[in-house]
Amino acid sequence: MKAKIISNSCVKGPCYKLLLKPLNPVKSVPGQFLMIRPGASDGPSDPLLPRPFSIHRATTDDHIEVLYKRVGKGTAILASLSAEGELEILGPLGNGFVFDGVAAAKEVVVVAGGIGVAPMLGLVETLRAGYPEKEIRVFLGGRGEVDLLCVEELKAVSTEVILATNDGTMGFKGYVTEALEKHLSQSLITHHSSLVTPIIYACGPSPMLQRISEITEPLRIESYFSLEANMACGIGLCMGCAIRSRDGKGYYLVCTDGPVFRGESVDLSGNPPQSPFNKGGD
Amino acid sequence: MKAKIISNSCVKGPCYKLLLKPLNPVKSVPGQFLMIRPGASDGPSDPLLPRPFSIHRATTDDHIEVLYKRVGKGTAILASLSAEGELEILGPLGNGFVFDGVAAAKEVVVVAGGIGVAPMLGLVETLRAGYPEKEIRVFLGGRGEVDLLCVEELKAVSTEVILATNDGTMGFKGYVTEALEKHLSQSLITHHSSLVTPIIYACGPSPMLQRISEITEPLRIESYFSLEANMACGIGLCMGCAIRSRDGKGYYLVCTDGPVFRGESVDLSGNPPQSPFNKGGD
Amino acid sequence: MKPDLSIEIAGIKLRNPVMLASGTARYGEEISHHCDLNQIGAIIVKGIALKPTPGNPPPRICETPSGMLNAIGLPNIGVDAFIKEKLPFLRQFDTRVLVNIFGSTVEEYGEVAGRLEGVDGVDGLEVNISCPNVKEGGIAFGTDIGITRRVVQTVRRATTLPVIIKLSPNVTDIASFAKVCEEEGADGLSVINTLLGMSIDPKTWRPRLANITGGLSGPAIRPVAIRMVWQVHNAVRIPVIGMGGIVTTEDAVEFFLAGASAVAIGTANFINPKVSLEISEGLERYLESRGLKNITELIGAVKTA
Amino acid sequence: MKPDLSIEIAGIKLRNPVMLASGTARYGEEISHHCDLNQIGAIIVKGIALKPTPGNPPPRICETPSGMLNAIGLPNIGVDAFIKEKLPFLRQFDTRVLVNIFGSTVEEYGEVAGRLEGVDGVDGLEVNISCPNVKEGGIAFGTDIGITRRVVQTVRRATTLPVIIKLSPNVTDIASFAKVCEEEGADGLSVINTLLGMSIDPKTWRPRLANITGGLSGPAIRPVAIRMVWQVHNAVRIPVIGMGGIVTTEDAVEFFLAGASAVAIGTANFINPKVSLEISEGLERYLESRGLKNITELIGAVKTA
Ligand SMILES: Cc1cc2nc3c(=O)[nH]c(=O)nc-3n(C[C@H](O)[C@H](O)[C@H](O)COP(=O)(O)OP(=O)(O)OC[C@H]3O[C@@H](n4cnc5c(N)ncnc54)[C@H](O)[C@@H]3O)c2cc1C
Ligand SMILES: Cc1cc2nc3c(=O)[nH]c(=O)nc-3n(C[C@H](O)[C@H](O)[C@H](O)COP(=O)(O)OP(=O)(O)OC[C@H]3O[C@@H](n4cnc5c(N)ncnc54)[C@H](O)[C@@H]3O)c2cc1C
Ligand SMILES: Cc1cc2nc3c(=O)[nH]c(=O)nc-3n(C[C@H](O)[C@H](O)[C@H](O)COP(=O)(O)O)c2cc1C
Ligand SMILES: Cc1cc2nc3c(=O)[nH]c(=O)nc-3n(C[C@H](O)[C@H](O)[C@H](O)COP(=O)(O)O)c2cc1C
Ligand code: FES
Ligand code: FES
Repeated sequence: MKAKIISNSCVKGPCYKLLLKPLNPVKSVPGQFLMIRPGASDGPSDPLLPRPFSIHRATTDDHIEVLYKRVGKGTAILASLSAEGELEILGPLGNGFVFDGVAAAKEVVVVAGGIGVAPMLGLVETLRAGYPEKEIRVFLGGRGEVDLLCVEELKAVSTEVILATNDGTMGFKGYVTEALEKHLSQSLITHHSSLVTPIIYACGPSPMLQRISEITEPLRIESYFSLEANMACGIGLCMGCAIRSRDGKGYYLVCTDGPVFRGESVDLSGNPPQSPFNKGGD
Repeated sequence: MKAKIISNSCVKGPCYKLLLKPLNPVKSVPGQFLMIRPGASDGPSDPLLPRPFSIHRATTDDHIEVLYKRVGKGTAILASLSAEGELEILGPLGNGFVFDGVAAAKEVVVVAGGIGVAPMLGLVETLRAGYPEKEIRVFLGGRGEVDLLCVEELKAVSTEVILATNDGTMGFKGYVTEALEKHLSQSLITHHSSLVTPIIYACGPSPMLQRISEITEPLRIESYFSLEANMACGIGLCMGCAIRSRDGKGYYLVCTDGPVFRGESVDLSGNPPQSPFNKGGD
Repeated sequence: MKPDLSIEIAGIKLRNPVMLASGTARYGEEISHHCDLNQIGAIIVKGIALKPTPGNPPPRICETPSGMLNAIGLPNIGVDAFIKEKLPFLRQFDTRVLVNIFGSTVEEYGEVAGRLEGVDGVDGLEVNISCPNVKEGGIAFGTDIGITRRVVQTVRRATTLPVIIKLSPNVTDIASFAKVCEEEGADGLSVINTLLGMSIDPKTWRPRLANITGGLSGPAIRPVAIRMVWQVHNAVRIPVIGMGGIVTTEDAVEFFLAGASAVAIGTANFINPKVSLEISEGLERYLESRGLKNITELIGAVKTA
Repeated sequence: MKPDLSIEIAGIKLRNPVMLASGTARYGEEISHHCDLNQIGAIIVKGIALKPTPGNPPPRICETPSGMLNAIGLPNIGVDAFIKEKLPFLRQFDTRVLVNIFGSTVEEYGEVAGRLEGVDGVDGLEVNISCPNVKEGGIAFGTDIGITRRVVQTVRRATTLPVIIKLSPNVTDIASFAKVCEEEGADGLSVINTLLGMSIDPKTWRPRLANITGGLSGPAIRPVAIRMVWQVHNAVRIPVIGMGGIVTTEDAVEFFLAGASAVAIGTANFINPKVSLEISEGLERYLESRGLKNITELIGAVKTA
């Protein structure tokens, strides 16, 4: 589907915000994503494939915001596009976040690393609208201050925003997962009950998500991760976006089974599987 | 070398004019060309190769004008570029037009087919400046009115501009070579002397140039053609831009031996050569 | 009158000559939400083996200049589950279904083919011989002419269905493989499967695919595919399904001119899952604009003299 | 201290491991106006045969997605004229000169090699075996393992110069060709030459090259080239010169990681005739930024486990 570019501009460092008006209204839930082809569909064949981007925010007037980081050829082309142009998009795709456990949870904890914040602002806004009284604590991490995005917007809709940077240029100095761990252990001590636990939503680099698993699984905290994988199609055709399932028996497809997964269902270790699955073929 | 895009806009139909300011001044003569890479040099690899474009006009303040027609992927990208951007250019390249025979010639006849007019305006302007008294007759051909470019500019510096279109939407109805033939035969009748002949400069599609050869060679008219060939490098590296020499013994390279050739030195027929030159190799 | 796009290939009548290439449309369901399967010539389903297999660990794909590498590892649900769970969906559509099969031994090819014999909704088999031969050293069946012959013989004996052999491009002389397939009774040839490639990340020093090497597809390989279709078309009389880098109508025309009787769209489905419909409409317009009545007028019509 | 880019390959000491690939820098003169030959590792000149040949009729080249096809037809001025007219120019530069040679018969290879023996300014031979074998049916020397062996034997006997065999990628198993070359005494291997391709103009129905087929080069083929460099590096102990689609420093790094000891830049010279200088500077920065002291630390360092 064609979408008109309403605006496209740098928000901070290498990060841009793209406001799109799709030809037909798109109904989405937080955590879903779009495939966006950089450049015209009958244009040059490099870059070839469309790129996956989270729906950052779906506005009430059927516009879609995408928050993206310029990292390679595709996002470089995106960053060069000017308003009034058009883009080919496909979506909304994927499952989106699940809210079943929110009502019963002690608090909602949202963890985002770097550009991983992209799907999280819409999530927090939706949560706030649905659960006005809920405590929502957002942990935002990055290498430095420049990586921390949407801080004000998040503050407006959450109970607390905790910042962490590796270089200490803003907030807690260290990994965001250290800040998270500290918070969780304190809150467990304070409450003395492990029956009512927080619910966690996270998006960011694999090592961050893995660390969160290590912290939350012993505490039996329900966690949802929005995952990334190389994608060719985004709609279940290519089977390229596999992520190993924790039971070791097979794979999920990030595009259709996800991108949101229960933390304990996926294997983010990157280690080769035990059984010799490898085949040379396509 | 980098060149700044000063302006880039549609002049008529699919034709655009690009005004460039090269980082370093470029000294050129009419008929020389540039290689222009569409897009950034470290950008996507499709389109891959730079494209050859005649220097339409070299301005006195070291700017270069390029007149180009949007025909494929490379020129589509060019057409989309906005002022203030940059392009990678190489040039001036090639030999350019030779003026040795102009002084002795009865008149200068310039023939241009379609976008073949690109190198001809600069040529006529230079000729007019060098030979203020000379009769310069310009024959401009196209399929329809939309293909006739630079008419006013040419009128300003030539004795006469004769227009021809296949569909009769402007000027003589028919091929520009028919108009040329008519003029030449009349002018020969009037002057009764074939010793003082015109000199011809032409640029356009191969069939047009071939037809000019057929008309002018029996009359022993000195003719110069600016030729096109698929080019990869423009500087004599790839040997891709071959044009058969008339003696049948070998090939010229359009980029370094040309792009301007004496009409009788090249074989534009497109027929396979007599001897079996073919080799599978690179 | 509209030009006639229909064609019979390997005994299979197609509404139009545009197919979905194996491995790029799964078993039809996902793509059916984007592309009306009633309007395409045929779907060639993702490779099916005797037993289910989960495929390779990630990363399974990466982009390359005008192409992509994949080492999906042929995940499949197994032939029995395919027949029971996937075929019923496809039977709802008025299109042709070619089942792409593979095996890890020559015998397995025969068994899979046998199971599909007489199954309602299967119009033909496309035999993928580009996968590793587990018993005989792991080299791809399709890069050894003797093994290729045995696979064709085995499948031919196991079925009365039309048999289309999908040739590997990773060979010195593809025409000789084509001839062997014709000799052994293949009804058609698919040309080409992916080129074996590899890519390394200069940041991590790791291969970009967990499987190290993978198959290169997309526009990058089109010139190689066109050359091979032309060579095969000149070597055999059985029809060729051309594929490799088709994105536009013009790309498809190139394949017909080189000698293909039908085309299959692979990687381009990932860019635009409607593209095969657009190409079949584009072919109609292409024929119309040139006053041609039949797609057959294009086949092998390249002017080489 | 700056990292050390120098390397010895096939007995030839190079200032840096970046060469100009054969057929993309002629005999050096044209490119010397854009690229300081004193700063590159080596120039491999355009293919030289015994007798001059004019090459193929036009069109000789066309662009393809992220690549180009060429059928230049190996125009050359003949080995004697090369020595007399072209080498003196190259001798002015402090760089290495590899002469790319070819023949239409096995014997011709030996003769050309013989003429270059002991000639001042020639540092080694690169033997192009991807051209057609006129005596033996016209197939390329480099696609037949027996003929490849004879070419290597013949050249090896004819010269004491370092002999680098340039392998054809249009084969089923490039490693077996590499091994034969090593057995017969080759000092190094160039990997890869162009992939055989074809393109047809859907407007005119004519092949885009007068020669019908041609050689595919450029970024499109890089994944195939990387795979083959890796295969060859794992099969032999003689050094590999990697080429095929290198445009940037990162592309070159990929080749080193796959097992190349040096790289050659081909098609990219047409896009930017200074690119080989930029890549050798880029390699220096790449090593520096990772605290590496020597280019040799990259060779074959891909992490496959
Ligand atoms: C479900 C999902 C949602 C995403 N949401 C966002 C978002 O909201 N904002 C944002 O900035 N980024 C997001 N990403 C990552 C984004 O897709 C990549 O940054 C982008 O594809 C890079 O493209 P490129 O051409 O600039 O980079 P290149 O490195 O040139 O891309 C080369 C190839 O690698 C793939 N690739 C590169 N990086 C990634 C990555 N991190 N994840 C998946 N594929 C990658 C590209 O799609 C492409 O096929 C998301 C990824 C997924 C899977
Ligand atoms: C010496 C010379 C001077 C030229 N001057 C001009 C000029 O002033 N204005 C102008 O509009 N055009 C000029 N041309 C033609 C121009 O180079 C092509 O129109 C342009 O390369 C088309 O590129 P594309 O990517 O849009 O087309 P595509 O068809 O996508 O190009 C594909 C490939 O074919 C080549 N190609 C396509 N058409 C031509 C052609 N007519 N001649 C040579 N190569 C071609 C391209 O360079 C490219 O490599 C000139 C050509 C030459 C050789
Ligand atoms: C992700 C992917 C998966 C594929 N899976 C199969 C497969 O299961 N069986 C098969 O025969 N070919 C498979 N192929 C090869 C395609 O069917 C096709 O032959 C090849 O990709 C070339 O066409 P294209 O360039 O249009 O993609 C696969 C290709 C891709 C890209
Ligand atoms: C126009 C052109 C001419 C070539 N001529 C030769 C040649 O004469 N001898 C040879 O061995 N290789 C020749 N090659 C092959 C290149 O040296 C190189 O192996 C190939 O192009 C792959 O590298 P690239 O992708 O960087 O161009 C030629 C390639 C091109 C593009
Ligand atoms: S991206 Fe193609 S199946 Fe998920
Ligand atoms: S364009 Fe390369 S030699 Fe003329």
